[in-house]
Amino acid sequence: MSQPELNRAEIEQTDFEPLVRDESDAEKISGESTSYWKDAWRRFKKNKLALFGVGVILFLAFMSFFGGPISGYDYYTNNYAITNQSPSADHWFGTDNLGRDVFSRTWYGAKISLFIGIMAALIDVVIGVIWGAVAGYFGGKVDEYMMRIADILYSLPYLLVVILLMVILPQGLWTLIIAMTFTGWINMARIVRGQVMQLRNEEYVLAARTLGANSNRIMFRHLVPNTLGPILVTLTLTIPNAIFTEAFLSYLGLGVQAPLASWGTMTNDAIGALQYYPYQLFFPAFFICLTMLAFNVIGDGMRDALDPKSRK
Amino acid sequence: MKKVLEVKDLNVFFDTYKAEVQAVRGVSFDVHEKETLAIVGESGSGKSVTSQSIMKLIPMPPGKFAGGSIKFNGEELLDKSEKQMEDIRGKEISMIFQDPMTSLNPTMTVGKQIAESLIKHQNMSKSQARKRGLELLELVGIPNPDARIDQYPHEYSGGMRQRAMIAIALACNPKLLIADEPTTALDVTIQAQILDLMRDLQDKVNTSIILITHDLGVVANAAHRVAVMYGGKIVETGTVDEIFYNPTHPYTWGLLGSMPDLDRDGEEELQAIPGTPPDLSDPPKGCPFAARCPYAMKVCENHMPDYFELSDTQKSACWLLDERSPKVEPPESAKVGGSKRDEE
Amino acid sequence: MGNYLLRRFGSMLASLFFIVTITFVLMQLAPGGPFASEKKMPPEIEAQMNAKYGLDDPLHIQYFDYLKDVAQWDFGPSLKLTGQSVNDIINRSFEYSLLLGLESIFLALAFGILLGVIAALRHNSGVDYTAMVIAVLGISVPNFILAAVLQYFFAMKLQLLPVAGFDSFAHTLLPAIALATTPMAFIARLMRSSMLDVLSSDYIKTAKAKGLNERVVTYRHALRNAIMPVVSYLGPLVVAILTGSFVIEEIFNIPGLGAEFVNSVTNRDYTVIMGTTVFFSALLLVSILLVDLLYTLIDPRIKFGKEGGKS
Amino acid sequence: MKNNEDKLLEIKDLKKHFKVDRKTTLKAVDGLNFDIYKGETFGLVGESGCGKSTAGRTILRLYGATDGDVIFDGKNVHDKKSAADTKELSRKMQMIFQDPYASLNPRMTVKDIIAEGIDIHGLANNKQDREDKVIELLETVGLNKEHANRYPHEFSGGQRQRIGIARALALDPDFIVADEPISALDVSIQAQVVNLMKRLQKERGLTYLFIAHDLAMVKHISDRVGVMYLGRMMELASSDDLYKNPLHPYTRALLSAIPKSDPDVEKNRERIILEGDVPSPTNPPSGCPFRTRCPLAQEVCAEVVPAWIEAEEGHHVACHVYDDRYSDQFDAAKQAMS
Amino acid sequence: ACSGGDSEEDTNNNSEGETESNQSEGEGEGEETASKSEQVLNVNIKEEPPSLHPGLASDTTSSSVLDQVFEGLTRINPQGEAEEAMAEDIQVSDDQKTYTFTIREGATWSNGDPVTAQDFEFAWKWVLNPDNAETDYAYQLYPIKNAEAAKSGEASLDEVGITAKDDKTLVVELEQPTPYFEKLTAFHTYYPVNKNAVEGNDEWYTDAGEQYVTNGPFLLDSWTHKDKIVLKKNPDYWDAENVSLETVNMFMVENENTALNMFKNGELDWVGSPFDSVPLAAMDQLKQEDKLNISPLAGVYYYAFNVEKEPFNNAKIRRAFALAINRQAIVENITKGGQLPAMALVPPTIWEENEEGYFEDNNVEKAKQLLEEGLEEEGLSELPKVTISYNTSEAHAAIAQAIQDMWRQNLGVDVELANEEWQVYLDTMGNGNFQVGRMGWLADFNDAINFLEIFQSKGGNNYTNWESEEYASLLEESRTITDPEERKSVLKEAEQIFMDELPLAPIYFYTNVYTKKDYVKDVKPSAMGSINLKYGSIESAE
Ligand SMILES: Nc1ncnc2c1ncn2[C@@H]1O[C@H](COP(=O)(O)OP(=O)(O)OP(=O)(O)O)[C@@H](O)[C@H]1O
Ligand SMILES: Nc1ncnc2c1ncn2[C@@H]1O[C@H](COP(=O)(O)OP(=O)(O)OP(=O)(O)O)[C@@H](O)[C@H]1O
Ligand SMILES: [Mg+2]
Ligand SMILES: [Mg+2]
Repeated sequence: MSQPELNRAEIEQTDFEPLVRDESDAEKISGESTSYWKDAWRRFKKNKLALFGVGVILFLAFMSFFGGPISGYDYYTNNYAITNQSPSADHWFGTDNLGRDVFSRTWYGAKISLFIGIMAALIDVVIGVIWGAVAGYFGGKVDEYMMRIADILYSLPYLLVVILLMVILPQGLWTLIIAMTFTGWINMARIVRGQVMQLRNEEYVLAARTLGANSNRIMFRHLVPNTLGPILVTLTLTIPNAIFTEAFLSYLGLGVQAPLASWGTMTNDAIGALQYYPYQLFFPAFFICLTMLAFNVIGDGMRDALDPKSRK
Repeated sequence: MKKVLEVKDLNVFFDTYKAEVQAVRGVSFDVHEKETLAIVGESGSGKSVTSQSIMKLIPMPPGKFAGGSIKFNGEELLDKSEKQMEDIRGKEISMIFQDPMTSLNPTMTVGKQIAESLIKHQNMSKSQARKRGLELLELVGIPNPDARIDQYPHEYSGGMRQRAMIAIALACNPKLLIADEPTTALDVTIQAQILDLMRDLQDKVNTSIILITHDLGVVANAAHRVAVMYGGKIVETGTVDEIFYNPTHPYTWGLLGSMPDLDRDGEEELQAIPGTPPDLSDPPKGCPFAARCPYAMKVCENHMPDYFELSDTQKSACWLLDERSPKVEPPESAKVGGSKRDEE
Repeated sequence: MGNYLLRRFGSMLASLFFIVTITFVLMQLAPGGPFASEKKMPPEIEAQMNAKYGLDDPLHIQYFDYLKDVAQWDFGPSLKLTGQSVNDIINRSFEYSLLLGLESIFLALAFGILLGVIAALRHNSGVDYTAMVIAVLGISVPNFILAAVLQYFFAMKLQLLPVAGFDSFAHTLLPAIALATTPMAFIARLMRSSMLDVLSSDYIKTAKAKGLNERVVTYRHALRNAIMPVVSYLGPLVVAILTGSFVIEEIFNIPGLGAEFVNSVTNRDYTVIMGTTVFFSALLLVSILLVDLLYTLIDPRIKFGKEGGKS
Repeated sequence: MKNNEDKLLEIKDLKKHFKVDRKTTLKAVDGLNFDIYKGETFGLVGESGCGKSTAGRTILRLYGATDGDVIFDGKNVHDKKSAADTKELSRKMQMIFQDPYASLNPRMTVKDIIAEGIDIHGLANNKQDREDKVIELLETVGLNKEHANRYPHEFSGGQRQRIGIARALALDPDFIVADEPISALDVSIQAQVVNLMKRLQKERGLTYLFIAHDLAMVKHISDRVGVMYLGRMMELASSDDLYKNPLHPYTRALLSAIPKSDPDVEKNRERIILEGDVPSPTNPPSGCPFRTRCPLAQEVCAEVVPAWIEAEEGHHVACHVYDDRYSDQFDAAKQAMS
Repeated sequence: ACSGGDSEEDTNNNSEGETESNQSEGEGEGEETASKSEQVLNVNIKEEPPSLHPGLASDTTSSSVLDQVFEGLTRINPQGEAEEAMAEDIQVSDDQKTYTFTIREGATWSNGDPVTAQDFEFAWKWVLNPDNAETDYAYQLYPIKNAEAAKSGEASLDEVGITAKDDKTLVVELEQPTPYFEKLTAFHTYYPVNKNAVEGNDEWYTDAGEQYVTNGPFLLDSWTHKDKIVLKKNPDYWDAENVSLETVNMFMVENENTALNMFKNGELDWVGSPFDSVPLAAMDQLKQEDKLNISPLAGVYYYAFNVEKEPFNNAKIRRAFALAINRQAIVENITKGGQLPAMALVPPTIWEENEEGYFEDNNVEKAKQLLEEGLEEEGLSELPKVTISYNTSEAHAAIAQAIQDMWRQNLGVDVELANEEWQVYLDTMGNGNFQVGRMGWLADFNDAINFLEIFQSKGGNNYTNWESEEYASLLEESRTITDPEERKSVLKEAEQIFMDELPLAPIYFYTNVYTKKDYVKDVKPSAMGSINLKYGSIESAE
């Protein structure tokens, strides 16, 4: 056997006395007691890549608050003497067509992009999850109607919808968020629905029903928490979508108002300058990618950490 | 008899988020030609991992071989490349998986799934493979195979799926058949049919069988020898008669004792083994069963016992067999049939 | 199955009806009109134009007239492009969009699946991470940036491919790649995760136990089972690619339908808005139906008309 | 042994048909008649797919019955009822599930799982009360309060099954359907669970409907056993009666197939081999559903549905062999058999 | 007809061959193609022309095609003068209210028919017919007697002052003396259509082909919708010997960057006005390479104040805001197209002296002072919130941000920006829901009245809600004056009133900005934003 060959004779006689044991010992569960989330967190922490993602997000969040001030420039003062300059010691990311500091604009813009990205993603999740869960759980007619409604919304000319929202609702953050979530949740709903349809026949759902649980309880205490994996993946994909939808909406007059810029609008504006001042495109695009990369590795890490199959 | 399979000191570990799970820790056993070896044991004791190691089907990572050797017909399997293994799998060694419901590809007809290995290993043409597939289905007792061969697994009943799995496993007349709990999900009539079938085949083509189960009734029915696993180790091994009529390990006693007996009155309590199996990510230093063993001694907690050879065929790893330990009689409940009859 | 198709068809028509109605209302509510421009027209001329297109009729009359026409698949004349009918516009533009769309979907599927499968097969290896970075970049870089960059490098710097136009296969490459990248990345992610699930399933072990080699196991056994989520995504994807192509169409100067769809809204070209909306909606509904049919081809367990159902 | 006044549950001509598609219906349960008495364990056995789980679930109203009545404590379970009555009923009738892994939500703590019923029915006055109740339940099933904040995955199968039992007990039910509560467990743990169930029955006067296909275990735990085949009850008797003196040919085949954990016995055991294929519940055979595999089958079996006969006292069987009207037709067959 | 069909096919094949060889040539020689062997011009018209019916067209894209394939009574020559085209001779009556045009002998339609006076009468009256909707530009004909009345249905078409005396004589009576009428007849709404070919065929103008009968220097050879229009030299054109270009390929490339890329790759010979525009970001580089061509355009870009909204109800405050803008900085750094800072309403293309303007650009001191005075007049201690509205576009946004910053820095006011989608913006402006909003005006015809009359009354194109009786009456007066000098001085007086009140802050006068290949000769956009390819040529390498 694998243990070092041990000489039986070496073992002392006293060792052969019966053990006196506490009866309750037998029911002891080996391994320390950790809660689901603590355990998940511990596993998450083991995932270096995911931790790196968290670090990146924290860094970006930090910079979104302090990055602007650090540069010593505001985001709005024009300076025609220094328009379209390449990155330099004075202007780390260069300047834009009005001679404004791109570094400072990038970080003032970060707040909006990050906020919008996360906010829209969260709202999409809430609506999408509820919609998908209800459709998937009840199935049949309810499902049919709810999914057709989603199809219809998805089919409406989005641009027209946005224009109308812009006219009806006051200009502001909430209008922006409403416009962004108008169809954003539909993908999420589709995915949650699919998952819920699979899960609704799980035994723990039946168990809850025998206990007299109503549909709400079953959907939101039992089904949705077990859909977390796919929700997370979809969620991380929603974020860049939101960032660019915001740019599109800003373009229509719904998003941030100039001179403030978001990463999305900065990228949008810089696209024409690609051949002449590529850095104006590079920096905002780079940070969007970085954010996405971070959210994706976090999403992957979370999925692995929360996945019941990977536990043991 | 010729040894078909020799497993020596096999260690299989898994890397998990929490820790390294030592699923199999120094398992050794042999399987002879035309013999059925039953592996019994607690859930999670490493039965499936051991059997899948033989096929080298352990996912790596997270799994890894941490030493040991698996010799098949004298050849070391652990040294074989994936390519070489492909020629052994399905042809020399084949396997029936634990869960018949999920072990068949839901999007492929049963016929195709059977034909695959025939085409691969026997160089059959498609039509030949189909013909042989029909024979095999017939052989495993699926009625009307002509219609059934083109159906998908979901159109089969549980018992039929199980039989289809067996047909796949037997397609190339393997030298060694590993059946991992082939009958758990089935009711007794179908279970009996399947056990008969396996025996028939053994007679016909000299197959050796490793039968994994926790139903001691099945063991008694089908096995020649038994290995009892606990906590990643084989704690006792012997012929069927030895294990049933002269068990020496307290865990074996526990297992035998937990079985209800049709002939006894239902009013008395079953003899359960209290407690839970050890955590294999932090296996106990001594005997894995010590924590639940009613006869445990200090030595059990600190030292893993070596095997005590009780006969040519029976070995047991328990300190109780050391002459220094107090003499312990197996409990009443662990006495099976013959011996019980003797006492009556 | 016939019954089922009939029912689906009915619900498609109902959906289309709602889409037409809601779009009609939206158009009425949205400010501006097809004849608004920076230079205002004299009022008498504007009145004549409204009269010509029936825009001065009471709303319900306009609505019912419209419904009648749509029911006959006649979307009327464009209000902006004089003398051209919406049907003409759709017919001539869709050809381009379709070609571009098909090429993109093909690219997205082929490379997305490939990338996802490789990543899953080499889970947590360098290959997996590389695939993820590619996928994340694909998701984060919107197609209009990619299009501009591709155009700059391949057409301007390297002079390998034409800048714009849609006359030959070489012309289609850049726009198709730009359009395909995001869906490709998404498909790769979907594929990776479902492939991971499938690869750990028992029947894959069964297949390996038969001695089949990895390639056969992957392509014959795993792929078909893992592709379901991708198939679900395919329905909306078809439409997303066709409608979402307008930036690409603009950048690569392709006279496709995506641009018509977006421009019609900007122009408040009511009939074109309605025509393209109905057309795309019908396309969406049909592709969702096709996807459902595809399900049954891929997975024999899925049957028509079987509602998961309240048990 | 038991008299009619003690009836807790009357199942009358219960049917549950599933619509598979427009044309086919699957008759999972097709006319079950039996009573369950207060304080007894009623075992239900039968081939896989014969409708045991469906029967259990229909009794618990998890499925709506296609036809027939389930009378619990004088009230018809399937009648339309107010939400409050429905809730009350679900409190009295509980279920233990087959799969201890699948039936516990992996993302809830044991405490929340056990307390779910308490929460739904508002059985606790405050948080402390809820906590106390959970701990008491944990102790009842042999776990302790340290376990309350853990998650299902940290428990062994037996422990999980006990959590499932505690969850059912939390509502202080009168009647529990145990749907193969031990099939997924290994022998030593099966014993743990069965012992616990028996103890609780003694302490609380519970009534069980115990579904399983491990016949030895069923015999061990049940007072009376029913044998199902293709949605119908074939035989019903006290467990001792049934095992000692099986009447129905299917029951006999079933019992003869039980492997004994005794190699000597096994070597010499003769079992009745059933020929033929299991018929599909979507297209059951006419007459007696078992006739396609029955060694005794005669023409009458295809024509007439066997009546539910009380062949001996408390021993019912659905087989023409024991029907005086047809029994003579079987003489030859019986001769051949023995 | 048969042979016609054949030749059409031939030319088609030819044209394809030619474009291909062009491309390969362009690629081969790289960016600096100084010459080209064929007389082929590749331009970009940006989008599908909404209408190639001269009577229906109301946009520059359509007119840039129509101007090449049709010809009016006159044509604007490279010097900007109207010279006889379809008309051989023009007689003006003494009261300047009756014009008699003699149609050129030898002027023919592409189907061989001679061009007749009736064709003109038919075309013009068709536009004025109230039954024919979509004739947005009918008002271009309103100088003609009873034209407006006829269009509104108040007079019959017979009463309109257009008479074909005979096949070759067209007599036009005007409402009032209209000094620019000759130039107007070069405008596409005044083009003739072939009555015989067109009458009864409502679809004649929707595609290239035999039914599309034209009389200009070029023929509409093919029209691939949304993609490309090919023009071929018209061999039967009366002045064909002076037309050098054989083929004109008009691509519809919407994206400016793409168009510029195609230009750099030699696939286009011309990028910019009047067909499309040069991307802002590319201006610097083109300027450095000395490739940017600039010519004046009759138009003004301005910020309209809403005189009904505080604080812009006060003329001093309006003036303060107008003075606090650094126009020079804007045209140099933002628009970059050689635009002229505008301190007047009427562009210098019409009144040269307006280059100077009525006030000093970027007079911050004065502005501050005026703001204070204005606030005092209004009894305000603090300026209410000010919002600049503009419609979505890169350039508008940049200008708005610059002006916002200027007002912030120069006047210390906090200005907000609000951008809106184009049609929503038009709605907002039309409803007066703005304080300051950007607008522009491009001349319909090259005369000051076209700018001044906008503000004659509230409504219409006057978004400022400003009105002045004196101003209006001066304009009315000008309409009756036949002496050009006198007329100008009256109009000047009106402009002076306008510039005192400043209901809008002019920002700059537009220019045509374009880049072209050096081998493209004698093609120049006019101040009216039109282009005449009749005179153009390709400098041949050989
Ligand atoms: N892929 C894996 N990753 C991590 N741990 C694993 C993996 N596969 C098996 N194990 C662990 O190895 C141990 C042995 O598992 P195995 O499946 O061999 O048990 P078993 O004896 O077959 O049990 P059962 O009777 O329940 O099938 C268990 O603790 C299990 O958790
Ligand atoms: N929700 C459902 N829809 C359609 N058919 C069903 C459904 N549930 C069960 N069935 C069918 O009803 C029949 C009886 O199933 P049931 O689960 O009751 O069998 P069982 O006796 O419990 O079998 P097992 O021993 O395998 O658990 C089977 O043929 C099954 O396929
Ligand atoms: Mg196992
Ligand atoms: Mg069941």
